[in-house]
Amino acid sequence: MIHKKVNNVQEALKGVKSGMTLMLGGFGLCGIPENAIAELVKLEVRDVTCISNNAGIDDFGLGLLLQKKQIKKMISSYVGENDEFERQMLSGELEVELTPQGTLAEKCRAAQAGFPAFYTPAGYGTEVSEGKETREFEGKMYVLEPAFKADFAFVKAWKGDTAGNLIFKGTARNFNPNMCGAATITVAEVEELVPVGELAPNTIHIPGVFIQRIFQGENYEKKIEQRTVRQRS
Amino acid sequence: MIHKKVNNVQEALKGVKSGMTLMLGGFGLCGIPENAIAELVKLEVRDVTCISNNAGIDDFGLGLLLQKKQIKKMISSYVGENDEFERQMLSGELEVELTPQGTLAEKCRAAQAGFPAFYTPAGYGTEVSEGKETREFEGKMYVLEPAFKADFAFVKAWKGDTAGNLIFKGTARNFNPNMCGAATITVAEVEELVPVGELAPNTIHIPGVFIQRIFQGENYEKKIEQRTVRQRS
Amino acid sequence: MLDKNGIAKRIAQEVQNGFYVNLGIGIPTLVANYVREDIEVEFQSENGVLGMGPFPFEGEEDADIINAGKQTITTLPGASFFDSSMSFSMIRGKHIHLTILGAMEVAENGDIANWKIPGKMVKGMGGAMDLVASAENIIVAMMHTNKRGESKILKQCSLPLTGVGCVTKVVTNLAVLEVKNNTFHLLERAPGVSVEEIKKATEGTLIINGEIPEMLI
Amino acid sequence: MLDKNGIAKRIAQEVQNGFYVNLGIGIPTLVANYVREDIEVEFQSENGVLGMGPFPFEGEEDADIINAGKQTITTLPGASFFDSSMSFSMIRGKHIHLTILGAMEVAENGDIANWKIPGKMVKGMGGAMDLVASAENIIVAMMHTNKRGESKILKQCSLPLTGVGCVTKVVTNLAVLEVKNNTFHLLERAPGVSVEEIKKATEGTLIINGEIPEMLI
Repeated sequence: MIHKKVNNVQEALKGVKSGMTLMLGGFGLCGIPENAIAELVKLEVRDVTCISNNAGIDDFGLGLLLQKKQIKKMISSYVGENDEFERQMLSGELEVELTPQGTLAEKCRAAQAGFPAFYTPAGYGTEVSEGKETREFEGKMYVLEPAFKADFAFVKAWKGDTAGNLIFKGTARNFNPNMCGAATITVAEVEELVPVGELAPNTIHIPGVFIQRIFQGENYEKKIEQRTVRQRS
Repeated sequence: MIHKKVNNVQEALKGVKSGMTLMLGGFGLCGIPENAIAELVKLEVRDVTCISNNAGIDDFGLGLLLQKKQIKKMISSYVGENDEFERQMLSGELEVELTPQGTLAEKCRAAQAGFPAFYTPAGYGTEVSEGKETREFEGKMYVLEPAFKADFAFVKAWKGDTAGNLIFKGTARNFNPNMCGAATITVAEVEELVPVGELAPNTIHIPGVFIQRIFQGENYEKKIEQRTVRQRS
Repeated sequence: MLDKNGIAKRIAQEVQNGFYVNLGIGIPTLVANYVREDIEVEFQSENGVLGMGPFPFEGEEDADIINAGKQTITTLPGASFFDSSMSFSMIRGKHIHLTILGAMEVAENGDIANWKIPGKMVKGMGGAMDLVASAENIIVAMMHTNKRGESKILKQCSLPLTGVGCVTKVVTNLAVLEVKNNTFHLLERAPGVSVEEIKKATEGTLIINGEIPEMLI
Repeated sequence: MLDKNGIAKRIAQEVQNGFYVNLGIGIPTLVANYVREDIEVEFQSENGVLGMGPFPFEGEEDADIINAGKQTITTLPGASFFDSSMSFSMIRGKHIHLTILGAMEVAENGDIANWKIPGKMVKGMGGAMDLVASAENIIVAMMHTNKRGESKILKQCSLPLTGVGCVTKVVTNLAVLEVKNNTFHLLERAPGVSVEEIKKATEGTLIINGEIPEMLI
């Protein structure tokens, strides 16, 4: 087997520089790479482009990078939970590229799988398709969307082994698997890093081949954005 | 939940007719839908087009349909283990479309996922790309390949529940997940059909939404094509 | 006139046996509460879950199990989790039978706008553009008019579009409308609402054929 | 001159630490037996397994665990199974570092032919076309000449191509050749084989720079 384990988040983020394009897994605050984000804040990298479905909230997730004005451009599908984001966007400090969610996922997967571009019906006839190549297949119109290119992908899994194999939990899976191998270097942080051989080969969601570095994450807060409950009857 | 269970293979194959296009999972004899194939022989459907990575061997798998001359056309990547196949092909009785294996898989996945076509580098500059649209992306050439269209997909899983959720085992997974939902009707046969709720939601390989009918398979032979072993030292 | 729960209740009648359904944020989320118990249905959320159940009991919330509205949820027996790419394979591949979502505007040609007010509100389209581009059965849940009393059921959308010619039905606080042949067809009136009131509140071309029944909810 | 195992042994030296490797059917399969034990390597088989181990002990064969040659195999700790689409994502996405496969012909421009002899043998390309179209490091394991003594190291392939301009290195029973600038560069001689013999057996343009060392195997 090929060892992917690094000792800590510092080692995991070695080589991250200002101006880079970063992919970050997660949906809302669910399944985000909390350790990597905290380290990006510490590293004070600037002018980064972030590919992430959402932009966190004011005081958590990518909101932490926004606070420090480290982000030059966001590529997301939904950014509605973040006042600082809105302020920076409306003032022109922050560049924003809004992309349909399924297109966002597939642009990651295309990068992972070596597809240069793909045709999707999403966004046809809207401003999302403006300036893009469109094409008809069997009477339906599609938009040609290119694969993403990124320097680093930061993903968060539930369990991982030292060979980089990953298992996600619940809806914390979301974009994380699609971003593995979609950047030059993919860094996985996990809640539980186990020795190789402990994960059953049949239950692995993402094989280690897509991962360059893996580390044991710490102090996961796992904030809940919308705590909704029902009453016991 | 939505119930997908049917009582037997006869019910599962209701509606299959001569002249249809059928997808069949499996790699070699590994993970093939043995029950569905046996029933196709019994039903004596003719002139079918089969999309399957391989064509079985003379006396098992799709070889059984070939013996009865039920197949009009095979779409496969590798057909080298079957004398009757070779005879029918060379004599012109059988139409054969050879497709690179990764292209075959993705043509299934494209049908499953609603992509009309995709660009792949496989086969560029070879006879596989003759007559097909090709295109350059960033200095590399790609071939445009359309999604498959099929009437029925027959897949085989290890475990399944009555909601159609599937878990595959080992390399018997292969094309099976990619064919789920890639045809108008997907029929899954399983070694073990369990009540809904018994499969952990996090371990399901294919959600039931892609499956129309599921049944408990019987008498799996699971023939081995190349029994290779090593000596105990 | 219907309130939000009334709209959800009426839309719940559109859910047929064996349907996989995607519910948008807002009124659509309420629909799950009103589907008849004898109907086999599974709810998909595009963040990666099929077989959603009700909200968890207090103390049983799991940060790793949410819906696309970021609300904590539970799952029912038969549920599954999957990644975003597979989630949109279900949507794009037409494996989801019914999409219910909110809108800011709907036009008589089936166009829908629900993601952006230029210069004011730019939250993003989330999964809505993928949903409306692929779904064959799209029901919009919305108020018939805005807070200033202006119609949101229009000849043409004024806001940036989410999708073109895709809406099949609209259920508002006033009426049930079918969208076909570039017109709105009035199918039902909300309890206590007259055809005249609906006409007045509708800017788009409204076809009224014969007696319009009151909704049964 | 090398036999099949000798070719495999020499190619094993090309496997570097940290490599994911795809082995084709035939001689390439043997390479796994000769990789140095201190090298971290994982073998992928395109039917859906990463981390292949040796053949199983007799009686421990599992019909559900095979390689792309349909041989029963085992897996090593850290192995994983996946579907065909993901398998070729690894290949097409350049996550596999080295592809070793057999060939019927190789040309000086890097073209390879290994899937079809028109009118005679049509077994199909399997995964070979995907592999050669995407891999950046492709080593061909083959005999230098056919049974009639004719060179298979050619100016131009005569058989239908599997891929164009893709082969980086060829290891035969006679020599190690690098393919670059539309020529074959002789890097090493097999034990006991002279440069003259290699020249005679090679139809393609052969570049010979200085003293050619004998392989160390």
